Amino acid sequence: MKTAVVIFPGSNCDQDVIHSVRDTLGCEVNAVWHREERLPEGTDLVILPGGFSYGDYLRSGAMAARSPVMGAVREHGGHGGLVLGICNGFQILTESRLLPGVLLPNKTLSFICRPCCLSVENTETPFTGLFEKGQVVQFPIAHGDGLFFLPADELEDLEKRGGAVFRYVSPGGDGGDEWNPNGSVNSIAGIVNPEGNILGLMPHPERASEAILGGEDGRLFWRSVASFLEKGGRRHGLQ
Amino acid sequence: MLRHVHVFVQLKEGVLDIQGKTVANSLVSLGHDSLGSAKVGKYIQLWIEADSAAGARKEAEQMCDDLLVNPIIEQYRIEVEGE
Amino acid sequence: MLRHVHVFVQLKEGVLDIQGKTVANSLVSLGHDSLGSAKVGKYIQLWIEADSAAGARKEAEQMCDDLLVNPIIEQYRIEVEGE
Amino acid sequence: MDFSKYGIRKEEFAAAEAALGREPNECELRILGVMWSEHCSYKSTKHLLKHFPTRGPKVILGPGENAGIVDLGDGLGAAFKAESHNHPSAVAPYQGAATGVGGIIRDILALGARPVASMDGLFFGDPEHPRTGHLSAGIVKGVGDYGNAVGVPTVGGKTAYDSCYNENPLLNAFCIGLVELDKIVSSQTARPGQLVVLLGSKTGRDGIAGAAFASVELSEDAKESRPSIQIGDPFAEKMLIEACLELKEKNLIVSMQDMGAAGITSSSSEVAAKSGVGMKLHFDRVPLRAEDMEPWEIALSESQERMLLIVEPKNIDEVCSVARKWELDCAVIGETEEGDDYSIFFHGEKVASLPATLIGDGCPPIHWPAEKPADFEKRWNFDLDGLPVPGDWNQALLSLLGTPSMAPKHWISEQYDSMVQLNTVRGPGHPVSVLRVKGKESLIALVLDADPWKCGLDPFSGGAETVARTVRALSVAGAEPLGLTDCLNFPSPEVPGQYWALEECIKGMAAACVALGCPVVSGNVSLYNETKSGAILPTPVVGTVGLIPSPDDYLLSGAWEEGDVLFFVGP
Ligand SMILES: Nc1ncnc2c1ncn2[C@@H]1O[C@H](COP(=O)(O)OP(=O)(O)O)[C@@H](O)[C@H]1O
Repeated sequence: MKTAVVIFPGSNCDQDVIHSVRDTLGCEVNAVWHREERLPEGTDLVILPGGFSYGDYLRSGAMAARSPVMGAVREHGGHGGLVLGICNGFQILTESRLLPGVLLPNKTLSFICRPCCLSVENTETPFTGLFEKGQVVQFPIAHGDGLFFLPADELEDLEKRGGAVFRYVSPGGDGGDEWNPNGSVNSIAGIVNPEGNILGLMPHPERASEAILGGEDGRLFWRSVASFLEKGGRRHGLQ
Repeated sequence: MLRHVHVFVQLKEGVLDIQGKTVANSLVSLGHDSLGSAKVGKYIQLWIEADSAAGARKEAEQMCDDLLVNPIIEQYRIEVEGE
Repeated sequence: MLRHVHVFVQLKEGVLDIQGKTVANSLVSLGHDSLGSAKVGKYIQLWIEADSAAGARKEAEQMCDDLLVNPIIEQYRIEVEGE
Repeated sequence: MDFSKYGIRKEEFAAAEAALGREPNECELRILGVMWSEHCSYKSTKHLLKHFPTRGPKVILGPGENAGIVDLGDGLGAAFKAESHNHPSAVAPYQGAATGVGGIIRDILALGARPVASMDGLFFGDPEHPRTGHLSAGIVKGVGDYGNAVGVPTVGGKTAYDSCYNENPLLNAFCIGLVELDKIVSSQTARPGQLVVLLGSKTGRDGIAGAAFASVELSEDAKESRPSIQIGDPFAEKMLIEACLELKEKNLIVSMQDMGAAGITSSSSEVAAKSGVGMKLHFDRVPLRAEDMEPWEIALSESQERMLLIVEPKNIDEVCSVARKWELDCAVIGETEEGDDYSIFFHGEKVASLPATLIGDGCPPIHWPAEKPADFEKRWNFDLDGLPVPGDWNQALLSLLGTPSMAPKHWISEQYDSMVQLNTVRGPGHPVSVLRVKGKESLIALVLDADPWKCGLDPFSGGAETVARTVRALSVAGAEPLGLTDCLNFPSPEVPGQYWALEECIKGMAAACVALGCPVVSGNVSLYNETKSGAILPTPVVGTVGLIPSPDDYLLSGAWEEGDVLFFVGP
């Protein structure tokens, strides 16, 4: 599998993601500067990493969503190629309308960095195939604008189609406001588009991929993608 | 001629305004009981080179659509000086 | 009577406007060459219970001093509807 | 000539006049006024700092550069330093703290090191005091917003509360970076015939004379007298970090210096003096943000997110193209030459001409009188027996643990990204913070600590204890201490009892450093931390760095199991 990690001015988890994917899968990972208008030939997965692109000024992700490279990302996703946005990358995906909704300031109005428990709600995506439905995993969050918001009617659509892939829960898998760190609607931590090939999530799987850093649940996430592609999840398009 | 354009951005009705709520709570707890509610938005000023005020308005609208405003949650109002 | 008060907060002259600078660069790179410069501030709306518009203004000024505005770097302007 | 309005004392004016053979002009006086302020010149403490041991088998670079460097083995070094930003944080907590973090990161960057972790020392007033909530919230948010956005994890720190900090909170920022020992960039290697380059943000009227401001007591009207405050732009800083490291990798920099207090003048004259070259600067070429700036304003502006580079003329185009990639301004503002003359030109006129060495080293030192306070030993007379015996010891312990100084600091540390860069093995909330170094076996252990109360009661023992505590914390975690940095936060040295406490504290710290084999590799002094309502306690803050040979040697605190045997070790 071939991965491209886009670097925007102000990205700061780009090297982390590159390290984590390489370390887990040993696959080829290319860094792509935001001014590029093309992705490397044969890219299977594009990752928009976390950070503070353009300082999060105006609205987080707003300016990065208008970068030249996003045309290529849109095209890649439009043909069924895999796109993953983590944290600021998720914000960029909503700002570019590749995913619905918006990420508003946390309900605490402050930045929150801490490990969080998530339940995997949909295992039918290219990113979650190796998890069990309802499995509780621990990925850390680190964001100021992570409150996922969607108008009520669209939210219903999203839920109906299984678009909510990750939800904040207790270590035992229970829902409830006290386990929802940022106030996201329906405790949503990550969503996928109707076609299933574009995923955005606020928590950081790359920060949970090594035992020495406190957890390895994230490795299953990377392996899921690799296994999807190996099992004939088409290189440049879904079935 | 460089024209001064004011853009007022506010959250749409129905969008969670946590900042507004928090500001209102803080003000009330500081003793401002007369406050009913508060809303927090953005005030963007643009200086645009344009022949006419109408031209500046059009350009500003374009900028709002291109970048300044997220229509999913926000709405805006524009004032052009001298219009 | 509940009065609608608009507060426009902007950075003082000479204070570095990191948002305005970045927004302006971004707009220009999106092709808006006519843009001279941009400034980003806050637009706060308050609904205040007051007998008169002047009373609402006074109360709003107090709220600005107490919480809404950081006088070291910001300045503000108030408009009261019906004043 | 009324030199006092420039913050210059009589002896200092005389020294300048003698060195120049003429009266300094106004621009020169303004420059000297700031460069010879306590904050920049260390005129009251330079001789005291000589007590510190600064050499050791692991010390690659001791005090004198932008930060110290210790040897991690395998050709890798750790550059680290702590710096205070107390006065700005007292007046504008959010911006003061943010720019404090930005400043220390640039200190580390100046050595060519990639900043990998930060810690912060926070000293707030009585939690019940009306201003404490506002000040502490602003400072914490400032530290977090800046560090989070630039992508340097804040992995630990120290927070204490005492009414002595009510009006004068302290913000000390610590940063550590990694650098290959054969790629360290120095501020002392400029040669004649090279270009002086300004990289980063435009120069505005921010924080002019901020260094001088940090060298006096905070006055009532500090708010009004405050010149336009410095605003931190972490986005620009992130670009600056990447640009500088790319320039270093490409071998395009001869010498580098961060721009902190006293801006262009401080950084450029320091490079000139330490390298032994002269310098001609052309202020018309400085990219400006404000109109009609006077040359002295350009000289002393503390606009953030700027670096000074010395570049070979043949490399300048490539340097500019790296700057463009990272969307930064880059301007050649002068050149180096033979000699010691540091001159500034503006609109074709020479507006200042001073020996570079005079600016940095010419300020006559001040030896303030020291006097042990008469009631000193009396302060120790504490009648333990007079204390009421708690009825419920459990309750007493719980309420003690609930006091803000002792309670867990999650509300602070969770506002900081402590994990970015994927090196944090142990983050905030542990006695020491631990980082791994990718591709290496060994771990880095860090700790930041202070004990102002003990220093107030007995500055010598308190100073020694502060150092010992950090070293002890490292040993207990299985780390060998490599070196330490310190921030000496004290009140005015002009009060004999306070100066005495400063001197004793330093001597105590030095004694512990010698005894424990842990040298001082960098540090910072912040004096005049007092207001009308009183002086702060002597508050030396120490940040110590150690090495754990391998993950197996790391002793995790609290990893106990039922049946384990407890030992008490010590006198
Ligand atoms: N308390 C101290 N202990 C040891 N070294 C110190 C101390 N204070 C200052 N120094 C050293 O003096 C030099 C100048 O310090 P400082 O002015 O704080 O640096 P900068 O110019 O980067 O702000 C540095 O090399 C610093 O390490």
